[in-house]
Amino acid sequence: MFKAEINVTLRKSILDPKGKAAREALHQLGYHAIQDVRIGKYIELFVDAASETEAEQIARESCEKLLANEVMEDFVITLTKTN
Amino acid sequence: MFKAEINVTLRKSILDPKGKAAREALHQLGYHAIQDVRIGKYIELFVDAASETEAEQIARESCEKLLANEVMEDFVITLTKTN
Amino acid sequence: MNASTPQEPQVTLDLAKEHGLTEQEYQQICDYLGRVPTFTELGVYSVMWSEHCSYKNSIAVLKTLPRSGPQLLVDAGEENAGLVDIGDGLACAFKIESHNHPSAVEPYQGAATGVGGIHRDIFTMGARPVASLNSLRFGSLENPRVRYLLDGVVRGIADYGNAFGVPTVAGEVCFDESYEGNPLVNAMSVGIVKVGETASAIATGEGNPVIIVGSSTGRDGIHGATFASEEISEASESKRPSVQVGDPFMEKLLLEASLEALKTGAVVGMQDMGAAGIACSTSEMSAKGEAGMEIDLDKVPAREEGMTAYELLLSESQERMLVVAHKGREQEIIDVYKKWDLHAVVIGHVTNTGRVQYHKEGQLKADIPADSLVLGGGAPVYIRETRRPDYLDETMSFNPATVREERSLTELIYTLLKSPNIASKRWVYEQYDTMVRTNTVVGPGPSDAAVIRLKDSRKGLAVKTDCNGRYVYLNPRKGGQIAVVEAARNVVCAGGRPVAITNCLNFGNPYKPEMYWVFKEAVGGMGDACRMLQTPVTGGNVSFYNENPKGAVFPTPTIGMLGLVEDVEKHAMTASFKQEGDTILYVGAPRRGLGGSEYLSWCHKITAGDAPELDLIFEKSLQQATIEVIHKQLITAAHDLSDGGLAIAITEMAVFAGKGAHLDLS
Amino acid sequence: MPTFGVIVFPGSNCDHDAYHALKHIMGVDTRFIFHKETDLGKVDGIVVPGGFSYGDYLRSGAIARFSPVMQAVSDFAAKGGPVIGICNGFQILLESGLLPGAMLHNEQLRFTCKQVYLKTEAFDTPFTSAIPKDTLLHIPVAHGEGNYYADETTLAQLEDQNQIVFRYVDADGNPTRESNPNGAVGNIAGICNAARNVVGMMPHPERAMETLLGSADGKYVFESVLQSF
Repeated sequence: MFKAEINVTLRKSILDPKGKAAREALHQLGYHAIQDVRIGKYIELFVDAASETEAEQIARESCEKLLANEVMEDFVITLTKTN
Repeated sequence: MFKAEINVTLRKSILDPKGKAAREALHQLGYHAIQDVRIGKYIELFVDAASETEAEQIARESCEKLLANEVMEDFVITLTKTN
Repeated sequence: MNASTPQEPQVTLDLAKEHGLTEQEYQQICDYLGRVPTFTELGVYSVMWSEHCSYKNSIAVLKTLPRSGPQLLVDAGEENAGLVDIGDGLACAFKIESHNHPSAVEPYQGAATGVGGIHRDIFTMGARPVASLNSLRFGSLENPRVRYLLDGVVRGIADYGNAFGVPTVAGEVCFDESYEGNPLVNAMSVGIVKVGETASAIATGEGNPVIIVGSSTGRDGIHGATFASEEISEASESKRPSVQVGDPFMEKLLLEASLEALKTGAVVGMQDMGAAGIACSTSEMSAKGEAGMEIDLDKVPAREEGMTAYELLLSESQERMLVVAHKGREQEIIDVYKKWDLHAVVIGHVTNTGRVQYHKEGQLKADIPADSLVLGGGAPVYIRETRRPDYLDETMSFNPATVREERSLTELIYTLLKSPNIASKRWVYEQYDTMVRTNTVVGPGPSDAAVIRLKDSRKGLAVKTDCNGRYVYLNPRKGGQIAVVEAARNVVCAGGRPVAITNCLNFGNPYKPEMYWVFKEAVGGMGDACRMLQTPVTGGNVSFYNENPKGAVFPTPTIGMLGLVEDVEKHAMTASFKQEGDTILYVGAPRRGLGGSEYLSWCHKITAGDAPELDLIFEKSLQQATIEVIHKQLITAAHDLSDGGLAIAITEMAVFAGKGAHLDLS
Repeated sequence: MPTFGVIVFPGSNCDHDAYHALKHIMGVDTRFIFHKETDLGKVDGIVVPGGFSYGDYLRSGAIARFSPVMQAVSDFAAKGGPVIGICNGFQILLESGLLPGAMLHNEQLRFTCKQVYLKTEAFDTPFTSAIPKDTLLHIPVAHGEGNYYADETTLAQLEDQNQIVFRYVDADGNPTRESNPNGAVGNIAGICNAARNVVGMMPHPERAMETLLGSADGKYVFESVLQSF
């Protein structure tokens, strides 16, 4: 069994209203040291694959087809063997 | 400058409708090897702190106060020095 | 000013063509400037002379529509939206616009920014949006991509509209293979303003400060305007522009701040930033005021590093507006926007040169006669070649009676009820907040149009978007007439008297003579009906290039109809049967033939025959009579016969009420 | 004559509706209180209205709870003043700890706006005392994050102390799965705090004040609070 941890983030140039609202709220709470906040998705996939390469391929295709919106998002996959 | 990568996830005991819907959609796409999907938030904080401990404290307090709701969510912080 | 600074590319005819300009248009630009344009100037002309901003291939035809009337306070095209006097010192601003191409690329943000843009057109005139409608068309639901587009578009409209706090009260969703790959997403906004408190999109008064308010500027949707003027094809997939992202929270602040700023009396003029952002708003306001502007682009709050003059001028970042203030009173305006935590930065001032001059890092990047850029000014106007399409010979000669049908009437009704064009749209409209502002007397569902009451007045508005693209495809002239007539009929059935329309003309490539013939005929038909029903056109939008690799989409002139309800409590009408024993009356001319019907399309996959018969004079008296019986409170329900004809209309009236009906068809 | 305050956050959009219900329909002296205020002034009751405060971007109500005015609202509540949080207002009261539990996304992952039936289960709060016994209220909901969650111990406490004020039910008054618009545990639509002076409810009573708009059952909520003075 493998666990794929996927971070899906908005491409840099694309406006991130969620991140902006959170940054301004944190500034109001006094955390001015915070320069920027960006908010994306953290997805955990539990994959019952025969090999690491197979698990990695399943995770990548899941992102390309569904979990990430290629038009405006990038994704990074980290794979770990669980048992 | 430090970068805090924060994963905010629903506590295990709580039903995750987004994860469930994603799993069903991936099964329809033929990825039956996927046993479970859980979806949370991936937050990037860019902190201009003097030291790593200070940056870590800012990140943790931001989570406790705003970025995570302790009633239903857990959070994990990973800190890296950027420049 | 030298022709181009080192880092800007050298301007040539090829570069102009790459920007979508023809050789003749490039030559005209050189004539206006008396020299070769700089790269920035070329960018500004290319976006201002795009189809989307200049209407160059449609304005001549649009001028044939009746565009003024007793109740119009502003003639069509003069302001951002039409303005109709509805009595009691109130005026209604309303408009419909399309966001088809962005929604095909990214449905959620495309639809969301469509809603945001149309609301800005309304509150930039000083009116508070009170209702939102939409009109959506997709390919067939069997196609997974269509399901993905439908889900994204509806979610985008819902999330933006619900957060912005304006109820989405009516609309339509249609499905046909012809819309495969090129969905139509038309969004409409209706606003109310006291007569005399409206704002105009004008810049006058030398020295008056020019202020940019709202979001900061990024590289969103650059070439958004020219992108909307190109067919969707494999090529445009790869040229994925950075998507425009909507921020409804910011828009809500912008609305409240702008209405508050207008109350200070310190505002000379105001214009929202849609396609072509700063370039468009500065040049249009200047041209309208026969003035000029001196703009320092360094002052524009930018969201990204190192943006060039070209990018700052063409950026289509959302939720921004341009405000011209009375000299010396700009601080009052800036304070209002600051109260609502919004940027408000003076970026220049009005001049009397009639030219828009943009500076960056101390250099004059562009110096252009404002009037030469704008619709109604120097922008080109073309009369396109027309030719009647051959397909009409085949479809017109088709005789529906030759279709063999073994299924019983009951079986056919069940089959028709499964058609996505007829089945309940509850799954869609229950995602919209249809009740916020507590004015929605009749919302989506069992009614032909929505009815919104006006607080502290007995009056109300009946509003609807409507169009049958198949009829226009089969008979452009009659289809155009029917589009207006059916929208009016819907408003009448809800208790309203039709007053005026806005329209969103979704057509194919204007450079194809067959397509342009269909466009001209359809607009001609619309004019016939508008004149007969005395519902002038107050403005709207044209969206060409709605084609996809397989062919053109159905010609779809979406009509947004505004009706006035004299007394909401007495006249607001719905379509559900009310009490047992009520008599059911069939009113109107007998409908002959099944040409272009949903029955032929859904039950037999045939799109042929002529559009239904229509007698405009008869239609006018039918609608007036219906309004009269409603005013006399003689009837308890009214419903227009459209998709699925009499059988479906009766079924709907019964299902809405959980009742039955006994009919004698002889 | 009591005076009511309606809090206005950037992004609130049901503030006007609550104001209209109180001022024009119930005839009560009402004024808006901007989120930047730190003092509520002379006021006898507070409505935290619906809407999308701060765009509801992080979690509904997550940012609004830090507005200056919320400290004044909690002090007012601590002194026993009647406070009602409607929809986004309920979410803000949860996030600020004035009420226990939290809101998840609707189970079907979609915004839902429709009329629902509510069963009143606690009549001894300032906002439910005038509701007639054994009649169901027909009131609209309109939200995307109304799936109420509380852990076992909190839930048990709510049940024991009869702090569950409203439940979603069908037309016959049964808390069925189909009648639950968002998946909230126990069909919970509204709760009150231990001191019973703070109520949070997802449905919008201010949208059910006139039969012309579909239902007038919402008036009971406002009649209750007026009787409590």
